[in-house]
Amino acid sequence: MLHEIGAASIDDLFAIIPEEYRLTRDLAIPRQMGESEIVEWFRNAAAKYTIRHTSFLGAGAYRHYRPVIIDSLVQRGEFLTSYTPYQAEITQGTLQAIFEFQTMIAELTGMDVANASMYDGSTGAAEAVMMAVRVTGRHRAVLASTVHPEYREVLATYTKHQGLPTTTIGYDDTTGRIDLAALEAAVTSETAAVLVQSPNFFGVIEDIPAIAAIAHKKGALLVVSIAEAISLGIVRPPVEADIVTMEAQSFGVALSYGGPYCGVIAAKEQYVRQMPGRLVGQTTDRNGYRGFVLTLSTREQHIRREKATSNICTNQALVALMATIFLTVYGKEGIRELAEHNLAKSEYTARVLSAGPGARLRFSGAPRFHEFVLHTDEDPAAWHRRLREEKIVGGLELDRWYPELKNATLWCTTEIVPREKIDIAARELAAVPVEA
Amino acid sequence: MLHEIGAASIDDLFAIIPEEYRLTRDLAIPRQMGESEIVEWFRNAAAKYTIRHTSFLGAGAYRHYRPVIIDSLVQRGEFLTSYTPYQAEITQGTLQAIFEFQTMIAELTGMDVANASMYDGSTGAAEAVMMAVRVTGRHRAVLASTVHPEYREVLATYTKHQGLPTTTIGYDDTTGRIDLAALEAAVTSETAAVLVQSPNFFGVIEDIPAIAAIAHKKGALLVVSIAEAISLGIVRPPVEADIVTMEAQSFGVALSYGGPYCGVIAAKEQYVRQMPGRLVGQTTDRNGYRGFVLTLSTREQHIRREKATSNICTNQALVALMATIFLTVYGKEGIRELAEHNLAKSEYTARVLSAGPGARLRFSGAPRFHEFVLHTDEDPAAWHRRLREEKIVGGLELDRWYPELKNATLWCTTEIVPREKIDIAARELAAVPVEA
Amino acid sequence: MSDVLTPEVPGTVPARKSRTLGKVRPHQTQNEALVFEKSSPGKKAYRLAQLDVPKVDAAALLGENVRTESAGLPELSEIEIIRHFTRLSTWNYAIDLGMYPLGSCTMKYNPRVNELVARIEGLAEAHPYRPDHLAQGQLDVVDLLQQCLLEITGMDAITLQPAAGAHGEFTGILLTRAWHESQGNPRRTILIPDSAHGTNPATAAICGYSVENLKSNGQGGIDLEALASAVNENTAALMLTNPSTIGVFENQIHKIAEILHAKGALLYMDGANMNALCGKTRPGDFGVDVMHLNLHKTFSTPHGGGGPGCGPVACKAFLEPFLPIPVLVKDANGEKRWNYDRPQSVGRVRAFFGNFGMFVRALAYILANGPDGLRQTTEDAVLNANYIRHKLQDLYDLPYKTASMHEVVFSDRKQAKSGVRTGDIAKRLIDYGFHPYTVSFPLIVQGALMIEPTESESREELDLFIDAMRQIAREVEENPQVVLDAPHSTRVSRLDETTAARKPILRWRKA
Amino acid sequence: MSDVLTPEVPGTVPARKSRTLGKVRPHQTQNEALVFEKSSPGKKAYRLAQLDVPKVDAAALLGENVRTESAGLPELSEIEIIRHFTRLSTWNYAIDLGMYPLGSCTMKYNPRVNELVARIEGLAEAHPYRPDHLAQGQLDVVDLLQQCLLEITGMDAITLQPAAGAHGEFTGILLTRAWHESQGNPRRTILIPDSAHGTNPATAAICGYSVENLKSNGQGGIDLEALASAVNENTAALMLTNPSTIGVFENQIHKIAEILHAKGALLYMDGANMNALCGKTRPGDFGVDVMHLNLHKTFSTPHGGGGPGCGPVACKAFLEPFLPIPVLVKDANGEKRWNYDRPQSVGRVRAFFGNFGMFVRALAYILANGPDGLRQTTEDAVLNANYIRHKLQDLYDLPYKTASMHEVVFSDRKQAKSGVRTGDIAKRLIDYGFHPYTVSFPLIVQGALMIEPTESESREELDLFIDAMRQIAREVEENPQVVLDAPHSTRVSRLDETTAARKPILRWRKA
Ligand SMILES: Cc1ncc(COP(=O)(O)O)c(C=O)c1O
Ligand SMILES: Cc1ncc(COP(=O)(O)O)c(C=O)c1O
Repeated sequence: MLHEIGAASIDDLFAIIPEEYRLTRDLAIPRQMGESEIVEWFRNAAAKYTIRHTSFLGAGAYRHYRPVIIDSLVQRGEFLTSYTPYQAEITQGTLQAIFEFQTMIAELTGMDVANASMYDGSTGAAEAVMMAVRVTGRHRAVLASTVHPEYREVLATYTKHQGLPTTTIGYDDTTGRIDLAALEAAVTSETAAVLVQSPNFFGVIEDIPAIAAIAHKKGALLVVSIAEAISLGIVRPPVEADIVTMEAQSFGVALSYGGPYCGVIAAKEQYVRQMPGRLVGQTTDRNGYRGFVLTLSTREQHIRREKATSNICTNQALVALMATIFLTVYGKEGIRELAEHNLAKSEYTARVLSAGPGARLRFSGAPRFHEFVLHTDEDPAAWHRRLREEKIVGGLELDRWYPELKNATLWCTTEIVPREKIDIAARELAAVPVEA
Repeated sequence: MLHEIGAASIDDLFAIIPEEYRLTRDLAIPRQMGESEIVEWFRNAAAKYTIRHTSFLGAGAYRHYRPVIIDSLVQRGEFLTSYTPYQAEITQGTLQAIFEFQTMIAELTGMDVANASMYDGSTGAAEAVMMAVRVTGRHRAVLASTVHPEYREVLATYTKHQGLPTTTIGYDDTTGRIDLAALEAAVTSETAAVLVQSPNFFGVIEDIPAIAAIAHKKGALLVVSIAEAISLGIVRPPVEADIVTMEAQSFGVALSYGGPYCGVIAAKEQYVRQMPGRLVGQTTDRNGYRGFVLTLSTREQHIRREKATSNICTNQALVALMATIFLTVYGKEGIRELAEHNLAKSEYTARVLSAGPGARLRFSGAPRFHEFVLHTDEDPAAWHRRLREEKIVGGLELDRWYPELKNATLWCTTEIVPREKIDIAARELAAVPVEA
Repeated sequence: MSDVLTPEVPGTVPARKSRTLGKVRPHQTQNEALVFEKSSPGKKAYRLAQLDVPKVDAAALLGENVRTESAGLPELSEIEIIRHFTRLSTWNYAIDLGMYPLGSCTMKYNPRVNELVARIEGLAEAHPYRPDHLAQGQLDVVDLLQQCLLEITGMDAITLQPAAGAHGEFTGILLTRAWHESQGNPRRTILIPDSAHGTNPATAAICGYSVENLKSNGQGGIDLEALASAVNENTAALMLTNPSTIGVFENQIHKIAEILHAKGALLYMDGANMNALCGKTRPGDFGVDVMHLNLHKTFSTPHGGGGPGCGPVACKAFLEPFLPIPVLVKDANGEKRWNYDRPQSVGRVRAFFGNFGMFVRALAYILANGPDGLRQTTEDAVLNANYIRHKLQDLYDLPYKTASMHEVVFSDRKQAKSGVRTGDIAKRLIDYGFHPYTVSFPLIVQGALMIEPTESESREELDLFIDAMRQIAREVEENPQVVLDAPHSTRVSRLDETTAARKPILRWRKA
Repeated sequence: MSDVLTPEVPGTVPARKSRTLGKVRPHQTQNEALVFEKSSPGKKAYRLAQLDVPKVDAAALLGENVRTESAGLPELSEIEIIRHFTRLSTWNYAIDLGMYPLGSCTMKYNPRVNELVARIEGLAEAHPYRPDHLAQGQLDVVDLLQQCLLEITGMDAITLQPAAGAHGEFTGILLTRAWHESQGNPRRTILIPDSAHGTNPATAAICGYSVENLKSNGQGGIDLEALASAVNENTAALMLTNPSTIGVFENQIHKIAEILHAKGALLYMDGANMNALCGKTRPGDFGVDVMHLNLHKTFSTPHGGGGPGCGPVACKAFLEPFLPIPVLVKDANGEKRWNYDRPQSVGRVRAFFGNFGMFVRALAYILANGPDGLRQTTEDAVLNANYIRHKLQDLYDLPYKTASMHEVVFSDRKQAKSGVRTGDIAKRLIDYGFHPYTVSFPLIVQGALMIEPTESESREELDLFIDAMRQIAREVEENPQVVLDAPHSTRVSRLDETTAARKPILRWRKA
């Protein structure tokens, strides 16, 4: 080929690179490995700590059972190795699947429309607030401190340079819900959006109707963030919200140490033209057959450039497909049954863990889904050590983000945690060494 | 639906079953499990003994690295969930792949044609001998005691009721090869087939040209069985044979505790109409396009019934597809390189294991592939225990089938056994307790 | 227009050009060459791990036994291999694409969890000669599957060694023979109904028996008189498929057993159609002495384009001593192991222990169903078959009116009048998006259409199938040529099987 | 004949009947309805594990917060789900089926080993809040990937947190801004060439900068005079794509860097085209201050129908203090952990640590290549692009004659004379079995055809593509209508995008 295109050597093709910048040595990276060596390398990395353990960690990343067919289907090359469906005639498979995803998300959240995905729940929340700014033309935001701390950090990063001051509202110490009085006081006619999470970071379900009333009274939009999508199986959807942003990881997506996950934004119909991200719409072909296309792209960066609603291009399509398959597997009845199992497991865990003398539940004043905050007299570091002996990872220490919540830990029990492990955890928690 | 077909209850449809034989209770089997419980059950079974160990076991089942794309491709529903390509127009994928398999096997074995697969190497060997009987019209067989003992047992089962007496020939104590003098004496003008294995059960490569001369001199067919298909990458194919039967498990098929594997029969062109099993042939469609079909089916049970060449129907198609992909991945150069690595690993193992005072190689008088027989003064049971401590499974004790070979063990080292494990095995073998 | 893509229309023989554009063909039906034709020297799709021991000189080690010229295997890059087999796969029809009513083959859904558990490293990477005490997990699988199958069949003992149904038949008849021998006389003949599957007579022959055909009665079942007069001291056994290959349950089964047993002959049951009985009745209860199962049919292990399968053989206690070696036993301490010390055994029918990977899949299926699930499955399979029968019997001839179980067999008598045979109808069915039913089997039905929907099909899919069959019946009346020229929608049209058999081309050769 | 399957021929609008037979359509293009339309009440594809704790009364626990009516999710059996998505998948074109020369997107082969290692349980099931000392294996992956990417780019520090390229741009510009602020003034504008990808200006805007467009020079590169006069104390940075979106390397790059640095502005490099440079030259060496990478392009993590991706940002030491939290650090004892205590950090751009699953895949790719492999890959990619350029430049207009790197950009000037635009040629390419190139981008080329073959394509496939492009050029001369009506071979013909946007239907609703 070189010869045919009239090049003497491959370096001719790189002659345009100024000599002084050409790399004349090998890159200092590991030598080329055989496939078997690569697999071995990652097996060893994975084996550094056993996975055959039980974890009570949640806090925005949830381990649910992943039906087998999800991976069987998303690994089909036709899905795995295609890209954004720019050419509708040969990407109808991806397009129809996204259309089905948009519909399912809308059905679950009680919104009219949903987009094709955002990076994750945290960026989704930030984009949702900026969307509210575009819709209202206002430039202030109010949010609850019970929104996932890392979501709040991301929001801060996004809003910092947009002249968008934000106010954070604390929580009621008995319910763990947002302090409504403080909220009422903070929302003004300047407020573009009120952002809350429900179930919130403590696992507590917020009083959405009351919050909506406060926001709407002042003409602000209510943005509800949902970090645990499975909750929608049993928890009333935030229908009073104007925009719902959600992390869909619980819908059949592996924990994978934090990503890739799948954010979504759903909203009331009238706000669709201010939505960020891709949207798939139904249409017909020249012969009158139904087909699907990417639509309303005048919102997007490749057309609108600096005036786009967002700079997002590559999204989380394959992960959204996983969620679509997951939701099809569980379906109307399954998603509720699954949510009920999570509720039951977590109720049981809360009961047995708080049974001992040295432990008590926080925020029991309001309903919750499958997470709860436990206060222990003993320093968590101490019982964490005991639990590890049993190959159990206990609840997450909250003082990392909430200094006022010393010795408080956030526990999550999904359907996959066996009762025996819960009982062992309770036993170990109660087993405070005498000298302590 | 019941109603529509005019049935009052589902039991109406089973009314034809005499009352006294109807099962009116639940079957006493485990209750219906959820998918997650099923996965857990098998995970626990698998975890009863760690697989992160090193094994020196071979003897007809070999652990080689399985390129990842094999499973990616054979799990495509179009391959996995179709059946025997009776309807050629909608099974061209399977048909062309089998045609490619037949070609690759013929190329590797040096035969003209190969079939679409047999159950495994043992039944393949038995069917090959019966094929020789049909070809020659003779009714006696001579085989080497160095053929895999379980292959010989299967052959005995198959021949028992066909009036087909067999004679078994011993091996030369220094080379481990078949005793040629004894063979010469045993082969007569009544002999339909001479069956040998190469590399044989001791890992030793038989002198095929010499054996062929003896067989052909008396008009018998030479049937060569190959249990380690990878050997064909570096070992001269048995071109003097009339029929080659092979176990193709080494071509990308998991050990899976003994099956499913993939037997094949390859032969000289003129014997094709006596072949058992399916054959795919090339032809054209009504528009002159190339296509593939099952052919020569007049040999088969569904046409010929009791006069068929074999009763085989379902074969090992998907496993043959694995082998086809494996051989495409390694290709012309790779299969040789892979075989060379196996040779090198086993040479090294033989050297370091036999280095100690208490151990020596048997049958070093003839070339071998990647297996060898080791004699230890110490009872294998003793050093086996020491190796287990190191998560190593040592060689296989041979006196189970060859009483004369006390304290002799059969070792196999494939490309996946790391040198450090070989060295540990050598160290442990040499570490004979003083009191011993 | 010759360079616009225009798939051929029946009657017109298109120029090649009309189906390919220049050298290429649209991706869904890529003009995919043979892998050898795509090979070019030096391409690699593999990379071995670095060799951590000294290299060796193969020629020096192997002498004249070294391979001097490499086998003519193809050389491709990994992406070319992925594309080659992915494209080939798109030319296949499969259960995953639609209904596959291939009668007698029980093409039911293959749950993906089966594939997952079969690939769990600890199971997939276990060596068959791993010492028993390190293989307890594998033996648990064998043990539980055996227990489940014995309970389902109502038999006393079982072997999982046979690799497929025909292999099971072979094993079962060997047990029969061994028992007769133990009684002093192996006997000479095996009775086989003319409705039987080809593997039955083929098996009998391999076991050294002569085959005596039994003519079926008017209901397609066993003619008791004929049977009574056929059975004698030379009869080793009757090989009976129940439900029969026309999908009918032998309601005289107990009488049949009596007649045989009275003469010391055994009743062998071909269990290929066990999916019509699971949880509703048990062969062990209605007089069967020995039978085989097809795990790849009744218990959903995938058919994989022709295999692998698994054909366990279950028998009554008196045949147990003759089972192939080894058999699974439990020691006092509960540890499981293989027992090879079985003096009366018929020997081995296969190396190692059988298609273990299929045991895992079948067991996963049984656990996923449980007692209620297995019963439900059987009921749905029978209901679906009867639904199709009900919806098609006005347009297609039903040679046997007896109640259908899991499958229904029509004949092409009506369509034959217009010169259209079952094979043509089958090809036309392809255009309608279905895999054809089983063609011209069983032999007792002239031009048979053997339809087995299985429980997996929804009513919606059944209705589509029925709709297609009815329209084809209409086409046969109005425009038979369309049916005779079918399929019209496939990558290749009907293939020349005669030439293929007359001048066999069984492999590719470098031109 | 209306009931024979006859796909439409351009010009003739077929009755629906002609593409479906009755209710059904041949399996490769099944008439697959929406999943909601296939739903029927009571069907189940799931079974939960038995609940081992007391059931609870949700209504009692949740009060008015309980969901009273279930979401309208579909109800199907497992086989119907498998078929639904399997059939849908057959309507997609993909790298696994053939060449996918979508310019700027680097559609290279996605090795399957990447998918395997990403699913190893210990990696796939790790919770992001697992304590660091239990996550050393995960941190090893992060650490080694960071080291490799730093060596490849020649930069000093890196974050893997961004989820895609645009997210990386956002992060990179935030670093720029934070640094300027630390210098006392965030500055006001970002310079962006008119050839840039849309995400560049969109990103600048989100970061609170105004965008100043730079007109490209005659070679499609940076006009140094224009740049010099544009850069001033208000200029925060120049966002430069190198090689540019027309596949040309900025050989003035060092001068560009000097001009910027002289005025205290930074050079941001959009690394989407890094696959043209790996192992041949390093941005860190030619003056780049901060850049992003697209692991899903350069390092083969699959595109998955639109994502997920991963957009690491690498920078020079002076920008390191501003990296998003947390950053990976090694303790004296060699134990790795996340450090959150970074006072100057721009903050977080995403929860947790980024798309870890993509880290695993990209690292697997890097290990599979090594130093020589990465260099080879770059050379092959550039060679392939130049081969296509050479073979097509006589028939297609080449607006910029500068040497091409990994992609070549033609214009439709010649074909436009016959009324055929780049979009039409793209659609016709589908009939020839290829995914089209990138259409009408970059904007500096009227009617651009942006072709990126990548290194994955064999010469054979390239020749097929070239052959197709040449034939289409001929068709434009002889029969433009055929091209204007393309594609002719797909399940749907051209879709009405105008109506789709005017009256958006973005979800299914029960009729
Ligand atoms: C009735 C009957 N018996 C026996 C067999 C043979 O079973 P296998 O194909 O598993 O050998 C079949 C399979 O088609 C069958 O339908
Ligand atoms: C030149 C260029 N820059 C930036 C991007 C944005 O990257 P991503 O799609 O990963 O957000 C792309 C992707 O299309 C691109 O081609």
